[in-house]
Amino acid sequence: MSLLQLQNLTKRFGGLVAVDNVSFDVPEGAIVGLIGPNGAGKTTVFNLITGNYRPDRGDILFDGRSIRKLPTHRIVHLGIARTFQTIRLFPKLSVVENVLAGRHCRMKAGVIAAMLRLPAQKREETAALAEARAEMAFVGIERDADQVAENLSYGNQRLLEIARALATGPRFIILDEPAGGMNDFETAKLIRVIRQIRDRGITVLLIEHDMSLVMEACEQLVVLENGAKIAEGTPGEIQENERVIEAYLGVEEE
Amino acid sequence: MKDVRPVIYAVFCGALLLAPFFLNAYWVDVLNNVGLYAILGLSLNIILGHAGLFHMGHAAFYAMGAYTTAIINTSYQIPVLWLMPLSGLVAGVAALVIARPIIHLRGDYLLIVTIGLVEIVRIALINNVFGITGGSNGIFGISRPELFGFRIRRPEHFFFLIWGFAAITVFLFHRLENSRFGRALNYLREDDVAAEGSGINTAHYKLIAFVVGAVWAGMAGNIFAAKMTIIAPESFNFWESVIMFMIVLLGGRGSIPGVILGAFLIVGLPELFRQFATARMLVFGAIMVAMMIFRTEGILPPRPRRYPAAVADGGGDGP
Amino acid sequence: MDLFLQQLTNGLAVGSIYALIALGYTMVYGVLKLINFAHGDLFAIGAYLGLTLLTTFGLSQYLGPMGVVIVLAVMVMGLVAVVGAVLERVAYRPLRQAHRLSAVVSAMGASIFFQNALMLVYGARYKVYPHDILPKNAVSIMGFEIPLVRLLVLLTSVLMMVALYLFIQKTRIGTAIRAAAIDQRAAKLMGINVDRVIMIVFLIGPALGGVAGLMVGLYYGQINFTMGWMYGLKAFTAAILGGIGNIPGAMVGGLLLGVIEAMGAAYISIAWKDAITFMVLIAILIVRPTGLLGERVADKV
Amino acid sequence: MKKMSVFMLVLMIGLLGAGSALADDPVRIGLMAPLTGAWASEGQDMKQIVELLAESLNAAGGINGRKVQVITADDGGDPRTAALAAQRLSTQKIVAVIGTYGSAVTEASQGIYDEMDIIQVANGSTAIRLSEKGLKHFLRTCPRDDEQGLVAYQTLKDGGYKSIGILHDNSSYAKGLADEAKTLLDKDGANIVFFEALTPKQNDYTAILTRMRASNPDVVFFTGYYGEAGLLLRQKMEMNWPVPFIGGDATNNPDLVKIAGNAAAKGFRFLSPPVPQDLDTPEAKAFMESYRGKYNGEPGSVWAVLAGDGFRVVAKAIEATGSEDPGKIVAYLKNELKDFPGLTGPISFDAKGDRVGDLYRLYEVDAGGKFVLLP
Amino acid sequence: MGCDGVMLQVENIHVRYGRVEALHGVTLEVREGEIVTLLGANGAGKSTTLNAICGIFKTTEGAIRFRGDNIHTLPAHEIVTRGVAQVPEGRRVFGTLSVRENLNLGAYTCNDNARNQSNLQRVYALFPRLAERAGQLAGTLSGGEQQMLAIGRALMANPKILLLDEPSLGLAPLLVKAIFDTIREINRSGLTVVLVEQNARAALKLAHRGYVMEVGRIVLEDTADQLLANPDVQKAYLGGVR
Repeated sequence: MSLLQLQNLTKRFGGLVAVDNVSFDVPEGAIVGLIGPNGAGKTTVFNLITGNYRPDRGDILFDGRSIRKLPTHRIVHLGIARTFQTIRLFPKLSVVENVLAGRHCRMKAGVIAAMLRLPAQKREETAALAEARAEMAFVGIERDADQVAENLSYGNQRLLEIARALATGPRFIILDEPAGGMNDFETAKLIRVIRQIRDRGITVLLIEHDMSLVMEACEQLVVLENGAKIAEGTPGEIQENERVIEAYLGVEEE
Repeated sequence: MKDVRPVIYAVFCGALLLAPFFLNAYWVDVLNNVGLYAILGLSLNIILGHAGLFHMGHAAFYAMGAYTTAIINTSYQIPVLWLMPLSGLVAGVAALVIARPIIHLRGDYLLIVTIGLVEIVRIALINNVFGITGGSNGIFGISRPELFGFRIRRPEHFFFLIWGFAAITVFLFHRLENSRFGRALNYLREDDVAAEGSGINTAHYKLIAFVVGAVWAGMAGNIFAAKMTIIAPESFNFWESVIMFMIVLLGGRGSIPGVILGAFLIVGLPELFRQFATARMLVFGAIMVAMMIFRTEGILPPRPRRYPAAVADGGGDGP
Repeated sequence: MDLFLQQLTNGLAVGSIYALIALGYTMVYGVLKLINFAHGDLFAIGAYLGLTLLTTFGLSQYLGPMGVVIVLAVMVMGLVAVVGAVLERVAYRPLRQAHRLSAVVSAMGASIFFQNALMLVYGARYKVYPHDILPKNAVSIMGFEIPLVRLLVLLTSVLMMVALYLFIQKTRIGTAIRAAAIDQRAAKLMGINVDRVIMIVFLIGPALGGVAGLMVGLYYGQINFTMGWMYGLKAFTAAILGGIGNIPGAMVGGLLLGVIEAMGAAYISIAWKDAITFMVLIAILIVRPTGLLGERVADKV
Repeated sequence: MKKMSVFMLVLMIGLLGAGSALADDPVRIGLMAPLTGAWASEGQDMKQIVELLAESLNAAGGINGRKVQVITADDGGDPRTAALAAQRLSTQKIVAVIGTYGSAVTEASQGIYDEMDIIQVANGSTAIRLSEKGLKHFLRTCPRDDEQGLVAYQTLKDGGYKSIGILHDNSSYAKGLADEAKTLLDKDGANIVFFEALTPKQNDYTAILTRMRASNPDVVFFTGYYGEAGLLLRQKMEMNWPVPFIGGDATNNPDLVKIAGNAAAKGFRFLSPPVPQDLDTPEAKAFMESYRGKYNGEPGSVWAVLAGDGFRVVAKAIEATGSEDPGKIVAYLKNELKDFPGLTGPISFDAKGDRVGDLYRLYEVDAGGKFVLLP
Repeated sequence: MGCDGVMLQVENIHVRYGRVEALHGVTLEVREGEIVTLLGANGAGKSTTLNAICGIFKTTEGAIRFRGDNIHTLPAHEIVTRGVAQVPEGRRVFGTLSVRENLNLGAYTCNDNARNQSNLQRVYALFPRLAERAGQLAGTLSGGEQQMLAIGRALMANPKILLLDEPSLGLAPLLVKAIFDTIREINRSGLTVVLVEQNARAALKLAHRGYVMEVGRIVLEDTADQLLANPDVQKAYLGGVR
């Protein structure tokens, strides 16, 4: 059963066709990689899924339901979480608060409950804090909980973004270049985290340039070039695909 | 370094509480004004400090509250303080209606629109809109407030009313800041794309921030009307909004102690400079520039929220 | 129709002054992203300095009306430019790395300072320009009469704006200003001294504001120390209306604002004139959230 | 922390300064005036005049041998600051306070003085209601709007104008006057072709003039202030619109002619209590002499002079009653003081504390820009 | 030191952003006529190093010498005047200015009209597309064209050394090849080049020498061929493909 289905998605910016009639399915419980050269439209696809952009044509089904017209926060509420290519944390806020941001959409307390600090609100806060700490521990940054986010290392900022996304309680998580700026050690850890995410029953879709990560972590790959899908398959198949090698992986000139 | 802040706050509160017994009516009234502006500053702080919306039209909501109180009190003789919730409600509903179409405007565009808002309200009041605002004369003969049968007339009485309300405001707003709501405002201030991407309905929270701020400004307007017994459009001009704006920024965006200090400085300093007579505002202007240069983030910027260290029960945090 | 045309010229005359002041807001904003709340007061300073120069040097004894105006304009522009540059150095440069709003408070403080300085130096009463500087006659154009002075005001402002536009578009420094407005770091990499560019902007903007003050003095005769707030607010509105940071936008916004005011007063209500103006502004911004000529910046995610 | 302590120090000094200096020798009279803000020019004039009068009074031996001390507070021309100023003055052991300008501003302070049993003599607050509240200690040296409205109505009627335009500036005062005049004219069935408000302190009124011209009035009655009146006259001339203008008493300020220019101001008429320049009473002459001597000019507005009159009647009452008891002083002012020779003509008060007598004169500006009292 | 045609010498520089130190002592040198590449992960400090050389970021410790003179104390615009030009990451062309104006800005420090004209012709010869689009707003150019413009703009300053920050970012493979060919060409005409690249393989093929950075430090320094053959580098930066 496909959790996410993209159907003939097209997005134009002015004259440029950023995403050109792209269709693919993401099966529930899979780790799928979206790869392609810079400027191929990968991030635009992500932005279409999360409602940051509206498609000019085509539809996006999540769990069989069209989410094409929903605002971003509704989509998150339905269970799609994401990270950003250029890290977008709340730089001046603490790590734990950053993670609590993700928890927000699963909480209910309103202004009045907060002012009066009603018992239900207190319970909710406590639970949310526990959840947040659990997610920080999950990605392994629990020791930095009270740090200001901007003081974390690059790699830990990426992990923090993942923790924030996980805190939204997603069924589906979108990671945009999660290994960007990470060293080998951190990348290896990231692969473990991604697998654990999947093991929690969360479907993963990721963009990544680090081929070792892609080949190791992903079960299925979709390749874009110039906004269009040029290939789809297992990592092994993709590595053998002539078109992909030519367009993206590069021809060795030795 | 040990945290001396709680001690300072305690000393401050104690001194404040004793002040009316030692100061003359004039200085008590100065403190009353400071208190009133502290409440207004705290209410603007929700919008400007926490949500980061450039709102320079807060006097409009203040005016709505004051006029609601004045009109109903003078026409139906309903006791002034009973009208406080209604004043807040009217301002809040007005904020809801007005803010919805403009909330998506960014930075300076929102700034000028809110300035426009306060001018439109003032002009409407002057032109006796709906024939109920009394035009430029304003409304007079607002009755003195009564609390538990006690008639509040002297500055010392008002002192306890105003600072009592200020204390309630601080208490409630402190809790609000340290809640899901307060955090949501900070998220959208820091990065509204990321906030939206984390599942926060940013448009909704901007709107609610406006409404909460407006409700409180409306209630402050109620106290103002009760204290002055006469209100006129000129009390709610653009300059009033600027004063509130400066209080928040000078004291420290998003910081309750900062805003209260800001109110002391912006409203209190010109009174201290009275010996400079006509030059007092000149000195005041120069000092504002200097203070901003020496403390660019405001004098008492907010401190990070603290959360219980480990996974423990008993949520929230102590004040 | 006659009334309409008459009101159109009324509006354009006021609007051209708004536009001149708006240029100062928009230029500073373009480079520093700062709303220089003291800009309106620089305009008022221009008006007062013009009067002082006029009366102390008795220029009209030696020069014809045009000569007086030109000499005065040059002197006022120079002096107000210096005030502007000092303002930048003292009140804004230390805050350049700070949050934008911090600089706004500094600007408001500076505004209060300037306004009260004017009151202390010149007194709180209205000050009045001598009446015999400019000719009083009217010219008849297409059947209705327009005071010559008003035409002159319009012409001078348009001339100034065109000159500024050409300066910004065609000269090396102008291009550097535009470059610094777009991307300060990239401008530095081009070898542009960004501090100097900012200084230049703080010379030109106040100079134009100052000359607008002089024109208000010469044209309307009456000046007072609080005039900076009103004109400043209107000009800031104009700059936003046109799209802040955009130089042609400030010109269009200023002229349009003047016309809206005149038309609002003519056809709707005089007492509600300013309210109508703001309502139109809000309506325009709801439809075009970045002003008339402002760029629509797509949110990059 | 250092800055904080400096701040606290300044606060301390301020508090001490406020508390000290309470030696009880001189007669203390307060002056509440807009020394800053939009009406600063009026307030500073008021301060100059009252201080001048106090000086000459002290030079002449004071009140019953006691010196007079004037204590000034800035009301900023806005009600909130005025309430503060009133609180401040009421702690200064003053007998009476002179001021202030602006009805809403005065109103914000009225209750405070009344509660503290301090006599208030307002000088530029003409709203009718101020003296209709039954406050015991409130008086004013300026006339009320209804009185001027009546005079305006008479003047417009006597002029035989067929169509009348009325323009005010939406200030409490100007609107009040315009409304009074309009009510009376309406009763008479006069043809009012234009009744509108301009926004003060905006230099360009051509849009309004153009629109007024289209409604074609025979005369325009402008109830606002001299600054705007001067500009209106000037811009009216530039438009070649010869309609006569009549102004209310707020236009009585020599700066009007300066702003409009002689040519434009010529023929402008206005209603006003007389200023001392135009009176040949010995008091007025003496005052003008000392004023010119000290400040090298003429007082700007009649309102500031009315503050001077307020000071003089209070001094007179203290001297006559030999007491600082407010009740006695007020009783003296209301009942016994008759035709006191003021700087603006004879002064008497009625039971409400309003000045009685037809104070208003009609002035016209002559070709040389002088204000000429019409017979 | 300072001999052997060493053009640029960076000695133990530290740079901080607020409280965080981004560079903890970076030392490198560039000899006249060389192409030197700077490799490393995102956030390793490559761009920071370039910006420190250009005076955009101030060093808190260490020294930068260009042709024997200390330049780390100079403001950015002075450094450009001395002959250091940077093609910044993300190109940073002035989007609302025309292509021609962008190029003119490149020559901002140079008042010699004749020379600017000949430089312009040289840039146009190098990138004919820019000549075709001279009047167009830079923001409307495609990514590759913008990269050409950014390089052309830097060349207009008549630099002695050219610092390129990720010139291949966001470009299709064919364009990347074209840009790299151009860099080689520029270098052959006598210009010294420092190249920061994510595309390590391509960069090392082009460069003479390379440095590898990790979290604010230089961790490796070698000739390009040696680096290309180094298994550690292979694993870390050349990807697991093949």
